[in-house]
Amino acid sequence: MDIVDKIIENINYLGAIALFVIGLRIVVLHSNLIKRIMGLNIMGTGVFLFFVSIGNVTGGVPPIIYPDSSGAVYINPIPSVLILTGIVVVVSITVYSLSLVIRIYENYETIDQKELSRLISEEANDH
Amino acid sequence: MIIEQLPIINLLLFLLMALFIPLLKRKPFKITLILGFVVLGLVFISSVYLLWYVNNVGIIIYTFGGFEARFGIEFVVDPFSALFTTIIAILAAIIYIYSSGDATDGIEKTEYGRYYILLFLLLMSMFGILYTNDIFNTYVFIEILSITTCAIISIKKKKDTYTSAFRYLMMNELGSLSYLIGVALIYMATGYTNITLIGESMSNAFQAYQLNIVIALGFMIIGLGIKAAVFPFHIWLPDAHSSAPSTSSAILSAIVIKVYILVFVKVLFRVFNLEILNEMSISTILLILAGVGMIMGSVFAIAQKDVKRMLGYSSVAQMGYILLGIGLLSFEGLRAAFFHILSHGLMKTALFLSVGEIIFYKKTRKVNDFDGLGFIMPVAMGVFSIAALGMIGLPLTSGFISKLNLGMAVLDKNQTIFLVILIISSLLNVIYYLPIIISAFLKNEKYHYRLESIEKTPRTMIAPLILLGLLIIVVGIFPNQIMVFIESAVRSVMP
Amino acid sequence: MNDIIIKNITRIVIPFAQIYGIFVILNGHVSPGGGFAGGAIIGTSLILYTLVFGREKGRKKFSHKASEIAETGGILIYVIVGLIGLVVAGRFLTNLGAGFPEGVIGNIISGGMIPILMIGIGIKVASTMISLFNLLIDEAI
Amino acid sequence: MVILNVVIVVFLILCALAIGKIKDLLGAVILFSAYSLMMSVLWLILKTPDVAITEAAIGAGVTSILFFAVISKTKRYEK
Amino acid sequence: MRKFLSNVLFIILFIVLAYSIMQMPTGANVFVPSYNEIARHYLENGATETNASNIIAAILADYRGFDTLNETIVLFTSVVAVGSVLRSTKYDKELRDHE
Repeated sequence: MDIVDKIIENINYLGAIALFVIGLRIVVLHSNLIKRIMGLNIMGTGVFLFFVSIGNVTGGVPPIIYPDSSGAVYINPIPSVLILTGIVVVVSITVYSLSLVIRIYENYETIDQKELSRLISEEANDH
Repeated sequence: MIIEQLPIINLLLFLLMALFIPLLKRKPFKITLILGFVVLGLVFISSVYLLWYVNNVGIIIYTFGGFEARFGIEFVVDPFSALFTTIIAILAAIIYIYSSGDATDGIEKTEYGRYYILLFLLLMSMFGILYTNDIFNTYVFIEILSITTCAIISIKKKKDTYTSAFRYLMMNELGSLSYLIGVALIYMATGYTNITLIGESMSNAFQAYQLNIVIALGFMIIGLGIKAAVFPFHIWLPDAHSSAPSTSSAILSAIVIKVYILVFVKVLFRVFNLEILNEMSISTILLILAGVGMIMGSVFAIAQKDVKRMLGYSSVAQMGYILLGIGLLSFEGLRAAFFHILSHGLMKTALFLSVGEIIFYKKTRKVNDFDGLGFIMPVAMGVFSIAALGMIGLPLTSGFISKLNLGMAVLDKNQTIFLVILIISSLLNVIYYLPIIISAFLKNEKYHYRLESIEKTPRTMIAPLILLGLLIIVVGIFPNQIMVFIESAVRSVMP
Repeated sequence: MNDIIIKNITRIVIPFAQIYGIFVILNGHVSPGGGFAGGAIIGTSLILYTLVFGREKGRKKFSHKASEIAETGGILIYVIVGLIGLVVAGRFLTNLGAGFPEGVIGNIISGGMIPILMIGIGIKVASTMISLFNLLIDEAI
Repeated sequence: MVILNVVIVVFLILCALAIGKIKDLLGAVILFSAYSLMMSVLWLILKTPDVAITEAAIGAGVTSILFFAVISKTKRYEK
Repeated sequence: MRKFLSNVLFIILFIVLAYSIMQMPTGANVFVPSYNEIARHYLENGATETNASNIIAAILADYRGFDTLNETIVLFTSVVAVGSVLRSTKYDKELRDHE
């Protein structure tokens, strides 16, 4: 079973892509605003998983160097660093969009995109 | 050497200004304004000096922490980044003076402090994007830019700004994450994040992993295309730009989307190279997107009744012009595109600021209400007319020069069909701009407005408008002096 | 919430959580962890306090003014450290070349400016988390 | 170790799909925090403890609390 | 119908991406292109150049320290942005009383 071996070997990449696509689907197709933000988070973690899998080394150890640990194989540290930055960025975006959701709910009494567009077009016709 | 430190000092000046605004909260607001103006002036002087320096002495490479460039993060100031940071500094200073005229429409007084914090962070991120030579660092700067652009829309506490800001944020994030996965694929194939090093190893990587590089380029193009409002991804733009406060609209439409297209240029020509682009026939795709955008943007603009929405759709069409120049992948094309970035920046700023003044005093955004305005607000309407004529492409304005260059670049590549599209698009521009000018200057006003309102207009609002009008004409009459800098910028991007 | 069990357990837990957060920040350069993680742990403990004891008490523990100072302070530490490098060694954010204490590798005092920057990041992240939470729940609809 | 890795990835994908399907937003947030926690376990398996700690604190902790706060301000059920 | 079509589209996107990834050097070993001289340099000399034993912290706060500065700025921006959207009315009142 060659294909199964191949899938298991690349499971992290495949998972990362799957999460990216699922997140994209939630952001694009879902009409609930909070769900869309969650989709964005899922997309983000998908990309991060992709990054971290690049740096992974089978049998490696985390890149913390002790004087007596010579000979160990370390994983690639760069992707981890990039991800640490990325996680915090996604949180900031999430919070800002959540604050917008609160305001939208306050003004329109709904957090559903379809209903929202209906209300907005009605308002535009009134004027 | 102090000159080497100037790029980082520019960024730190913006950052420290933003950090100190909350501390000045209890002081009168005028102090903040003057301090901000001093900061902008210093940055402007240093960017002009850098522009002179890189064109006459040599490019500046600055590495953080004293490490080699490949281990740390690198700033590169070359004719390209120096030119566009100078343009941004000029436009930002003009918009800043205008906004200090106490007429940032729709923003509450208590929010002024936050508005200027966001403005300076926005400027900082744009300067950083242009200076940096690291694709991941670019991503982080892009995220600062995304949050600040959305925030200067939603700062106007209106119902519709929240929804349009939310939509803009979602689109922006899709763009950023697409860009980030492009970065991941490139990192996977080459192992670098420094743009110069990637560019050197890209040909080998392309030989080995062709499909992946194509996908990476696709993700990056789509991601930056969403942010730059390239035609099929423009849907967020009209809402966002029309509901924002006038000064924010000017910044968004005149500067921010241009910055994304400049990142686009950097990615196309520095991360990837001309051989790969030709092999993938990316030119055709870009040209088709540009052509459709040029026509459809103008057609949508004709249908609008709201002035600011109309200007927003007009931006979509103008991004098509810029993309056309880039898509030709030739020296002339890129030159025309860069010149159009400058001239469209000037014209769109003038249009949005003059419309902002009209909205501020007349409280109307309907195109039909502009009758007779030329007599009541001669300065605003005059500048509006100059800029609109520039958009149409009349001689003696900067718009004419950019269209001329674009037409010649198109002919140079034997793409005659795009010349036809260019002319059609200009004619469509005539359809939506000219009636406004005619009705403003030739029709009698429907209602009577008191003439005193003109006198109340603060000088800080009038002066930037006049300056912009003059700049449009000066650039249109003496384009050669600026062309020198633009040509060296093109040469630094496209070897 | 007016539950005596939750209140007492929170009282016991929070100091440990905060000490753990400080530990994670200070040990960032010798063990896994660092400013982001530690700052988030401290921020979460403050959020827990606000959730259990109410906004009023939470505000008293971490007032608006304090959070404002912490927010700008976190970045200012970073910028000042960077500027020291710029002045002394001619490059922004220079570490050992700018004369930050080298220390012995593996000790708490080592790595030059890295622990200082980690403290700055920690302060920044913790204060951001708590003030964002306060902003979100304070919103009066 | 490989089997654990595969199981966790499958769990993550199922969680993500469930977040898309579920109508109750509160349930979605709970699923999301389980998702983040699993993610941090996966990052331990991939030997990046720094990211794992940060994800556990920020993703599973702070983000979920903020989602809860917003849902308590708005609607719980999608319709 | 529309939902079905879009689902098919997303599945196609997944398959294309997965297929392209399979062509890449995905093995979790030290011979992939990303494990190049830069990563090796960090692991071999990072500890002596920065005197921190956690290489991730060394890169985060030293080699790529500027990224981290930007990222704290992102946090600052988000606080300002959220504050501009949601300002607790109570805090407003405090401010007004103060003035």
